[in-house]
Amino acid sequence: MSLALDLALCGLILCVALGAVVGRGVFRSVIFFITYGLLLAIGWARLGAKDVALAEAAIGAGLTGVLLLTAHGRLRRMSVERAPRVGPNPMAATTGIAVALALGWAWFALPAPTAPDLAAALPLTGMGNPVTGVLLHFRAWDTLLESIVLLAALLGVWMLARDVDWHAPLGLRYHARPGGVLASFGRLLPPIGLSFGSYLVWAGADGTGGAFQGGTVLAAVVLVAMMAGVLPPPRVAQGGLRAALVVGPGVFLLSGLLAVALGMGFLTLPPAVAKPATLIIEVALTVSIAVTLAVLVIGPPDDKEPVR
Amino acid sequence: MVTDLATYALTGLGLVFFWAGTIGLIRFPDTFSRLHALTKADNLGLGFIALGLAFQADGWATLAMLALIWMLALLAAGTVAQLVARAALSPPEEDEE
Amino acid sequence: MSLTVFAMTGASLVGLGIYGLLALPQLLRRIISFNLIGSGLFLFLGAAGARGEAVDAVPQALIITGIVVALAASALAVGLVVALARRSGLVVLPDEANPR
Amino acid sequence: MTALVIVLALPLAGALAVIALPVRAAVPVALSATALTALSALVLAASVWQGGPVTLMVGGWQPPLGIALQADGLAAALIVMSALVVGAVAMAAWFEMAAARAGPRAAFGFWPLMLLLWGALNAVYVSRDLFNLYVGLELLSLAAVALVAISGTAQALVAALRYMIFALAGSLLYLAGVVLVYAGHGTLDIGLLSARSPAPGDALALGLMTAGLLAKTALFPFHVWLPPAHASAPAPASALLSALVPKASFLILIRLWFEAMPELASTAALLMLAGLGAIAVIWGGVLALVQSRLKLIVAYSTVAQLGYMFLVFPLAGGDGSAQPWAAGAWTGAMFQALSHGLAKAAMFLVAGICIAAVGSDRLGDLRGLARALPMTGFAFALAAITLMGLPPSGGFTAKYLLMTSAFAAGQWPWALVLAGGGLLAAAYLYRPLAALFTRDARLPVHPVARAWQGVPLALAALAVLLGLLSAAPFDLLQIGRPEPAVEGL
Repeated sequence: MSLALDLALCGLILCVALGAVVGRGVFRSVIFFITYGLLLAIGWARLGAKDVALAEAAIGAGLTGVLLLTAHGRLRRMSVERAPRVGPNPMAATTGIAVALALGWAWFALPAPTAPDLAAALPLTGMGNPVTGVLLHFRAWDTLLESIVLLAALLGVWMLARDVDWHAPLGLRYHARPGGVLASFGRLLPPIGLSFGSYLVWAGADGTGGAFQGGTVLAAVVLVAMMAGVLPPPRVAQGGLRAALVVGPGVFLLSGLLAVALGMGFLTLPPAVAKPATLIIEVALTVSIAVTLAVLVIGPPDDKEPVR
Repeated sequence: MVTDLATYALTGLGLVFFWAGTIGLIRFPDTFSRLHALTKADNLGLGFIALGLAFQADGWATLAMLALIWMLALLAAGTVAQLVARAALSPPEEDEE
Repeated sequence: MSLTVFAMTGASLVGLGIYGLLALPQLLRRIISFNLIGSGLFLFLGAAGARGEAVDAVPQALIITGIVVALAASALAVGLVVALARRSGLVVLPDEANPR
Repeated sequence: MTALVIVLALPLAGALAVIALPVRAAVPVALSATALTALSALVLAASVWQGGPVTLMVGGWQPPLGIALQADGLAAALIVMSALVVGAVAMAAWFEMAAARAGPRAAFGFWPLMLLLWGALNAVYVSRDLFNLYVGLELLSLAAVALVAISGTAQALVAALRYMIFALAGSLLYLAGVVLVYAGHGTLDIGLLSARSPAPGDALALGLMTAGLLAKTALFPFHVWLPPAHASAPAPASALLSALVPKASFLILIRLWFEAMPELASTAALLMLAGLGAIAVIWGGVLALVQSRLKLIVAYSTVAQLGYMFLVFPLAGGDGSAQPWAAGAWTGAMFQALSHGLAKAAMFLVAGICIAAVGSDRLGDLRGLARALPMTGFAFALAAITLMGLPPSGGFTAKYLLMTSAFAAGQWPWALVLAGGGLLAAAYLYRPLAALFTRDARLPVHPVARAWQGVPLALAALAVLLGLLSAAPFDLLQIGRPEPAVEGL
C-alpha cells in the first residue's frame, strides 16, 4: 500500500518536473515548478523528514515560486525579445540520461555506511530535535555561513539597481485598492502568520520547525503586507532595515567569538547554557532570515518600470 | 467503528468534490468559470475532508488545528481567486515563439 | 523498497534538470532546471540517509542548508535576468562568442 | 588558534558592520577590519611556521559529527597572499570606489562584498569538510558574481550571468559528488575520508567533484566565462576575482586528489588534467595576444597562468607522489598560485589607474602613459616579469621548480609547455608594455594620487621578492604537505 502510494507520488513528481522543463510557455513552467515543490514536500514527509518538508514547501516551492512568478511578470511587462522555441536536443538528453543512470547505478552499488552517532552527543546540545542540533551545534559553522550567503545574495540583488533608483524604495510599487480584497487579506494575515512563524521557531528546538522555516513564514507575511500596501517598502538607507538584516548572523558570530574570549573554542556553547543561548541565536536568526528573504524577493530599489 | 465509517464517508465525499473541481478546471472554457469550479468545489471538498478527519482527532487541539487549516485555506483561496480574476482581465501574452 | 523509488526519482530529476540546463536558452527556465537538479540531489541524499535502522539527521540538516543556499543563488540569478532584460531586452544569453 | 578564528570571523564581522552602520562609517570600518585581519594572517602564518598545522574543531565537535578546520602551510601561505592582495585592493578602492567616482550604489556595495569574498576565501582555505566547502564556495561565487555586476552595464550583466551559470553548474556537480561521498561513507571529513575503506562510487564522486571545480577554476574548456567577467568588473574587484577566486577551487582539487582520495589518481586522469592545463596555457596566451583592451589581455592571461598549476597533477600526484621530484613540482605549482595572485592583482590595479587617468583601457589610448605615471608603468613591468617567469621573480621560482621536476620525471612535454607559455606571455605582455613606454606624446592625463600609484607597485615588488626570498615560503609550504601513502599499492 505504502509502496504504491510512493510510486504514485514519485510518478506525479516526475510528471510535473517534466512539465516544468518542457511545458509550453514560461508561465506554465513556473506553475509546474511550484506544484513540483509542493509534491516534493509530501515526498519529504513520506521519508520522515518533516523539517525538510516544511523547508521545501516554504522555501523551495513558496519563495522560489514567488520569485519566479514576479520575475516572469516583470519580463512580460517589459516587452523583451522572445526566446526562440527550441526542439529536442539529443546531446543534452544523452548527458542527462547518462548522469541519471550513473546516480542510479551508485544507489545500488553503495554500501550503507554507519551514520555518525548523534544520540550520544545530542543531550549536550539541549535540543530534542536532532536536525536543529546538527544545524545549530554540530554544523554551526555551515549554518552561520549559510545565513551570510543570503546576505551576499541580497547585496548582489541590490547592486542590480540603476544608479538613479538607488535612493528609491525597494521593489516595484504595488497598487492595492484600499478597501480591496488584497488589502484586507494583508491586514488579516499578519497576526496569524506572526504567531505561526514564531511557533515554528519555538517548536524547532524539540519538534518540527526551526529558524529557517519560521523565518520563511514571517517573510511571507512581510511580503503580503508590502504587496497589500499595509507595510510601506523600505529604502536601502534605512538603519532599521539594515540592522534587522545583520542581527542574526551578527549575534551568531559574536556568540562564537564570545566563547573564544571565555577560553572555549569557536562557536562552542557549553551544555549549561546551550538551550537558552540557542534560543537567543535562533530568534535573532529568524528576524534576519525573515527580513532578508522578504527584501530579496521584492527586489532592488526601483522607481518604476522603464518605458521601452 | 462508527467514527471510522464517518471518516470514510466524509473524506470520500470530499474527494468527489475535488474530482468535480478538477474536471471543471480542465473542461471549462475560460479563466473565470475555471476559477469558479476550483474555489467552490475544492473549498467544499477540503471542508469535507477536514470534517472526516475530525472524527479521528484525539483532542481539542487537533480539532482546532483542522478548523484553522480549513479557514486559512478558505481565506487564501478567496483572495487568490479575486487576484487571478483581476489578472485575467488583462490580455495574455506568450513569451516564447 | 520505497527508498529506492525516491532515490531513482532523485536521479531522474537530476537528469531532467541537466537536460533543461543544456537545452533551454530561456534564462528563467534554466534557473528552474538548476532547482530541479539541486532538489533531485537532495532527494537522493535524503533517501540514502534513511537507509539505516534510525533515520540519520545529518543529511536532513545538510538539505535544509542546501535549500536555503539554492534560494539565495536563485534570487541573485533571477535578479540578473530581470536586470539584463531591462537593460538590453534579452531573455537569453547572447551568442557564446567571446566579446572583443 | 585565536589567529585562525580572527582570520575567519573578522572579514565576515566587518561585512556585517559595514552593512549595519551608516554609509559614512563604511570605509573606516572596512579598512580597519582589513588591517586587523591581515595582521592576524601574518600571526597565523608565524604560528604555523613555528608549531605546525593549526587545527580547530568548530564548536568543540569532532568529525564526523562536527566540522574540522585546519591551517597547514599551504593554507597559511594562501591566507597571507590573500591578505596582501585584499589589503592592496582596499587601498586602491579607497580612491577608486569612492562615492564621488563610482556612484553611491557601487560605493556602498563594494566594501561588504569584498569582505564577504575574503571571508569565504579564508573559510575555503582551511575547511576540511566537503559540505562546508560547498557552502563556502557558494558564498564565494555569489559575492564574486555580485562584484562583476556592480558596474551595471549590459555587458557586465551578460558576463555576470554567464559566470553565474558556470558557477552554479560547477557547484551542483561538486554537490553531486559530495552527496555520493556521504551516501557511501557517512562522513564528509577529508581526514576521515583518506582512511576510508573504498566504495564503488568513489571514482564517480571524485569525477563529478573535479568537473565542477574545473568549471569554477575556469580551466580550458570551461574558461569562456572568465575573461568577460573579470574584464567587466571594476578594477579592484577584477583584482580580487582574478588573483584569488580561482585559487579556492584549485585548492579543493588539491585536497581531493592529494589528501582525500589519492589512491584514485590514475595516470590517465592526471595526464588529462595537466593536458587541459597545457592547452589553457597555450590557448589563453594566444587569445591574450589578439585582445586590444588592457583588462582583457590581463584576464586572458589568467586563463593561461592558471593552466600552469595543473601540471602538478602528473608530476606530484598518483604514483609520482613517492618520487624525489614530487616535492619540487608540488611546491612549484603552489608558488605559481602565490606569485600569480600578487602579480595579477597588481596588473588589474594598474588597469584601474589607467582608466582613472585616461578614461579607457584600450591600448591605443594608453600610449606613452608611463611618462606621466612612471610608478604605474614600472609596476606593470615588474608584474610582467613575474608572469613571464623571468628571474628573479616568484614566477621564475615556480616555473623553475616545475621545469626541473618535469625533466627529472622524464615528462619533458610539460617543460615545452612551460617554455612556450613563457614566450607567449612575453609576447602578449609586450604590447601593453610597448604602448605604455612609447615616447609618443599623449592627450592630457588626469592626475592620479601617488599613494594610489604606489599600491600596485608594492604588490608587484612583493611578487618579485617572493622569488628573491623564496626559502621562507618554500619551507612554509612544506608544513603539512600531504605525504605519499606509506603502505605501497
